[in-house]
Amino acid sequence: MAVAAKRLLTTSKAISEAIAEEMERDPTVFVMGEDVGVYGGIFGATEGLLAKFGPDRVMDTPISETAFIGAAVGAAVSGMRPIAELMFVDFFGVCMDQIYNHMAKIHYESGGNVKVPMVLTTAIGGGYSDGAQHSQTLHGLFAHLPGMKVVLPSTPYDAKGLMISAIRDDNPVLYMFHKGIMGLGWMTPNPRATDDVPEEPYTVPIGVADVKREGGDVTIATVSLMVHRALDAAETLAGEGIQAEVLDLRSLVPLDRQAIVDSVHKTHRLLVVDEDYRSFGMSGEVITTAIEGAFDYLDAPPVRLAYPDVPIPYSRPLEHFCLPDAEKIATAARELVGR
Amino acid sequence: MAVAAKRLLTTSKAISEAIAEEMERDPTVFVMGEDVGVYGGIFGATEGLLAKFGPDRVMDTPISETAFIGAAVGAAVSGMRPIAELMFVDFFGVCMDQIYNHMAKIHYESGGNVKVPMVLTTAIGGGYSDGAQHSQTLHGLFAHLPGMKVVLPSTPYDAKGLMISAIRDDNPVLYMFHKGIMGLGWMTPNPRATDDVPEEPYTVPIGVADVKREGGDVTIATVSLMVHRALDAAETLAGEGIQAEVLDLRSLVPLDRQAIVDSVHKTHRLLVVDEDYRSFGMSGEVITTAIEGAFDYLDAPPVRLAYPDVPIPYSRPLEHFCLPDAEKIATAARELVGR
Amino acid sequence: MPSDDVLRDLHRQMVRIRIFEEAMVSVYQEGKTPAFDIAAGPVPGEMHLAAGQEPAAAGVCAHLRPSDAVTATHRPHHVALAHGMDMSRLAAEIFGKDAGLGHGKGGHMHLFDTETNFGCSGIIAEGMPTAVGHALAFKKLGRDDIAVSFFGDGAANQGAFHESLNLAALWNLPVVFVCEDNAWAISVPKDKSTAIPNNSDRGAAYGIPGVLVADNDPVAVYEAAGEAVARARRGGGPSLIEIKTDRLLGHFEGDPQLYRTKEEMDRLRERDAIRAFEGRLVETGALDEAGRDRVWQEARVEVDAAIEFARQSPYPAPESALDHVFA
Amino acid sequence: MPSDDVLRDLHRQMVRIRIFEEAMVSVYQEGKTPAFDIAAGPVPGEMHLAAGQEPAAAGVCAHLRPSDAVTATHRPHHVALAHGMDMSRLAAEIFGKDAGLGHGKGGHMHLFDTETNFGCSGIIAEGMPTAVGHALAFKKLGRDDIAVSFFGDGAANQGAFHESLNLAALWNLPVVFVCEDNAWAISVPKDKSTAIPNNSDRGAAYGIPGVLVADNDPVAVYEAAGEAVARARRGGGPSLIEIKTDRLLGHFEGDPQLYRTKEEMDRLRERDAIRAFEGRLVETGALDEAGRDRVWQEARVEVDAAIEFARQSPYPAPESALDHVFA
Ligand SMILES: Cc1ncc(C[n+]2csc(CCOP(=O)(O)OP(=O)(O)O)c2C)c(N)n1
Ligand SMILES: Cc1ncc(C[n+]2csc(CCOP(=O)(O)OP(=O)(O)O)c2C)c(N)n1
Ligand SMILES: [Mg+2]
Ligand SMILES: [Mg+2]
Repeated sequence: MAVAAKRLLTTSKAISEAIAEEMERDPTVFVMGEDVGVYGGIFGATEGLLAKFGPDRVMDTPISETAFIGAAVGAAVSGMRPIAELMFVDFFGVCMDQIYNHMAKIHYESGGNVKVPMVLTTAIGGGYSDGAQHSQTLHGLFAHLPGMKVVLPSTPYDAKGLMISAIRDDNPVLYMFHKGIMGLGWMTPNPRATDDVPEEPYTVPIGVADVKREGGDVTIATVSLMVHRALDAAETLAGEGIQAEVLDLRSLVPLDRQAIVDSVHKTHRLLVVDEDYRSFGMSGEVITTAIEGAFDYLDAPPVRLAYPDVPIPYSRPLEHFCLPDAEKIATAARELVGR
Repeated sequence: MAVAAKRLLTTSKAISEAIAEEMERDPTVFVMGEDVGVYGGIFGATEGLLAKFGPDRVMDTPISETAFIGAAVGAAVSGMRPIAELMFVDFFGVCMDQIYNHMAKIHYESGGNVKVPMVLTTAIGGGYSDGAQHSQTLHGLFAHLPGMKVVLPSTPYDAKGLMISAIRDDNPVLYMFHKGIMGLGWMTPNPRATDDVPEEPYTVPIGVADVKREGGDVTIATVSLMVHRALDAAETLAGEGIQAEVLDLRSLVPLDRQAIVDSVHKTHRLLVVDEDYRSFGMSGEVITTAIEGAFDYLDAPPVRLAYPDVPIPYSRPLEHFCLPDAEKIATAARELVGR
Repeated sequence: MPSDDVLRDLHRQMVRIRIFEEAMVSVYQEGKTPAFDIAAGPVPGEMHLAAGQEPAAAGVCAHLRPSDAVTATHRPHHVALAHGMDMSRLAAEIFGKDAGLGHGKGGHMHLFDTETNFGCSGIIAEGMPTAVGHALAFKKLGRDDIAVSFFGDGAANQGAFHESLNLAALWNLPVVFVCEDNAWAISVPKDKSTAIPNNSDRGAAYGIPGVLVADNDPVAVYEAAGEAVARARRGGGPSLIEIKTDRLLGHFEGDPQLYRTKEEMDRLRERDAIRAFEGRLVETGALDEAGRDRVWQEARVEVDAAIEFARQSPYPAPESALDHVFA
Repeated sequence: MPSDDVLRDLHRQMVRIRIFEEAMVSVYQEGKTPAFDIAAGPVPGEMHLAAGQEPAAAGVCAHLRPSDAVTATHRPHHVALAHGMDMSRLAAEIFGKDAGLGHGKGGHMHLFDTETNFGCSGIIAEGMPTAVGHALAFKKLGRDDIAVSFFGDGAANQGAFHESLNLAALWNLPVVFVCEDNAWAISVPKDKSTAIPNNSDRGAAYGIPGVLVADNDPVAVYEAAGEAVARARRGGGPSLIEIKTDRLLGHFEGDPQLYRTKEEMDRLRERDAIRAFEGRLVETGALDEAGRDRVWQEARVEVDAAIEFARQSPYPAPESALDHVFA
């Protein structure tokens, strides 16, 4: 196959392109959610789809998350491959029963006889003063619950490939995109949110972490927007002679534990960065994974930099006090390597 | 004060007694939930209260968890101290928004001006073949979310004292009781579910772990019913010359991190036992706490024995394959201490 | 009035359900005496039986094909059997055996059958959105199958009820919503949970027909359901049917039922829908006494065989608990 | 017909709300030009304004006391101001300042005011149960205060709507449910989300009055609300009011509104409820032109002062983010 010409796409366009390509390939794929039609999704994940596929395959829904996510579950069982959008992950509380007691459990309860091939997309993340009910990431919460895959792309390339994998997966996949990686014109610009994306469909495997930057001094393991922050920190650190390896976990379920262990075997130091709440979440799990698989390789106790255990405050200085950023990551990494 | 005569109570009776005493003391305390009235709560936590206080203070509700838990939030804001019961924790998905976006966040969002003094009680746990939607513990999930205290008694004495503390607390408290610690006539008998409980009101502080058995060879940190299993294992181990310290965390929020660290300083070995799902939950958090506070004291990597990341199977041999028990705990402890 | 054949089918269906449920009453007690322990015996866990509610299941499902989807609740056996679920695989699942519908992973509240497009859920009202989804898929796939969602009177106060009816009405989907009003949600009587007497009146909130079947009569159910099923199948959209029915047993087995009087229980048992219906059939000659006895006899044989099958089947391997999390 | 005093109060209330919302339009743009960045400027984050919906807020809240509880939505300013929230502390909260209602922790969607018993929530329909709870507390405490729950047309399809109305009706609680039907939920028009034309008809599903206020007129709202508030206060239970109103701006500031036509927007602006009402007052002599101008003038002064206060106030200390998780 010829190498495709360089083609710059934002993450949101990469996602909607992935969906469009799968919808063309497979007539059972359809989209539903609030404002996914003419609006194109509040964060642009379904932009252009209504025009291309019409209202029967790109369905605006009432504000009834329990009903339409549950309807996606039923439709998946009866032969469709729905993509349902929960506008903000923060709203999970109005429909969680459908997600974790139904979407995620029916396959198991049926002893493997019933399949629920669906994708649940949702926007995560803060940093723009949207307050306590619209700024959370919560990936740790979903990853705690068995039966659904949990995917978090960080780049346009991964976003497209992971979306195609998610749609083709016979399991329910929660696909969490951070607002700050979408490349939206109305969000704080993020140069990494636009990148070369092949036009033809391709897959990125779910469950395989990706070393986004190699380094031998410290492993920075993280996901989603924090990958970008970690890469920024790694650049600063490189200027100081500290080579950080940035490990993008890309999915929490399945979690690529081997990649964490391998990287720690190499660097002997682990910093976990997480925009989700600190306690009982991803940061503890990744550290425990390193303890279980690489205890004797550790030159220092693993460290975590995570969102403190407080609801997200609205006021900018307060929110930024809480959010991990490149500077805080660099500081934590320096301390960890003892400089 | 004279020492009270020995008075054996089941945990469920200890809880309903605590509620009754607080209802007598404080007219703003009331109870609502499904089947809390004439039925006395499916797991007996409100037994006898209707007869004592009447239907205005012990209110059966429709199956509308969002409405009545939300109503508890509103009533708490307007001067009452409600106790609402979510019959099984597994049902959280139909009302989670009220719990985590409202009950847990209003105090913070109000900048401390509004208080939400309420208790949300809920039954947790499996082991009696109730299947994937009625057997979970999920304490790790709630502990991940800021703004609510998360309490898990293991004994009748603690249950009463923690309930009184919870009711008097000006914050929302999630009070999770395991069906297997309630001392119910229709559950597998558990001798530790009946014990001496003082008649007069007393408090057990929320946020303070309790060493349920001292030992110098290994710390077994856990909560709820698994405390009983750990104590059984500790007896077996003692016969083999291994002294296990059983640390009952009693609450996950606040988490008594110092107690974990202190115990590991003493034993140099940590086994975390958890009936909740293994990944992204309590077991990783407790291990990480030990890593953060006692890394240099550890003679071996901490180990966890938790529910595997699978929905709870119905069939008895399958469920018991998954559940931690005394034998598995003893085996894990033996391995950890190298015998 | 339905034909005698239909009447006899309704009778047969109700009888085999009743015998199955009665067998469950006694199987469930095995290993739990003298001291009742919910975890003990060949059938552990909660057990919600539907004796008394057979007319709803039989009357509605008589109009369905196996390719129609049916979702039910924590009290699912009567509906599952009426919709044609294999009784042996049902029993084996309840026994937690490998030959069960879900290899023992689901259990009595989580029965999934691909042959009859059946599913159920132990979370009140939360099976309703799934039914809407089945119907949505049928419409998209151009199939003239329909979905039927069974739920209780207690479920009608749950948010999922409202959302599901609105969505089905809005999208004009082929769904029949069937409320089995047995007047109780565990210990809470309907008038302590529901602001109006009849949930069928709530159909108006969604612009769909709401039909009340005022007594526990299989023929009345059959007729109301016939219309609703036909409407759904021809693209006329959803409807809501409420059936006043009777829960002859406790909410679950072991329920002391301190909240119900002996008088109420006696009254319900006296007006047992099966006996009443059977009496009418014998009276009108649709069934003779020998035929009637044969129905009970055959049902007993079928149920005994199913339970024997379940009993003899092996348990799944313990470590199979780790399978089937993902496809 | 209400007295001239009441009419003038309604007018004054609507005008100060309008001026506040218009001021927010421009304050919100500060720091966001030329390249709009939602995170930038003195007022970051989402901003949902209620210009056009003043009649609902003014007409209902005119009947309330500060001790009555009011819950509102993501679009809360008009209701908050009409119920008497201090404008300076409101503005300061929106600016994220320490002098704000929540010391900057809440922000525009999470306003809590103990002085006026006001709260709001950014989760659709999920403010409704809280209102039921306030009413429950009032009943238990023997207070004759009531609770009012504002919500949008989009919210009426959410489960919390159904559960809240049923519970309030069942327990005969003093709640007035006010649906502001602005015909849109972001980009989704009401007829694409709601199976029936009028949510007021859903009152029947709970056996409570459902009143339709068919146009965006403060007097019609005032009268419908007067009855509902009086009923609630005298123990007559909840009611549901639906008000057809107009959203004159985007769903949030920055919304390109590609889903609405210019004609629709022009039509809405032309029938602006404040101008229409004001014209009537001047016509009937309830207000003279000088009085009218004074109202606008005074409102401008009040709003300018509030915004200036907010602007000048200091931010909370960054580390105060860690406070107030627990009392
Ligand atoms: C969301 C949820 N809340 C509570 C329960 C516990 N529960 C199980 S059955 C039941 C009563 C259901 O009543 P109804 O819907 O009338 O059905 P019935 O039992 O009468 O068949 C309750 C409250 C549950 N399973 N799910
Ligand atoms: C549970 C939930 N789902 C979705 C949203 C996103 N959202 C915010 S406002 C809105 C539209 C609300 O429409 P309506 O209730 O009519 O109020 P309006 O915006 O018209 O005032 C939506 C969908 C939300 N905040 N909460
Ligand atoms: Mg019932
Ligand atoms: Mg609206």
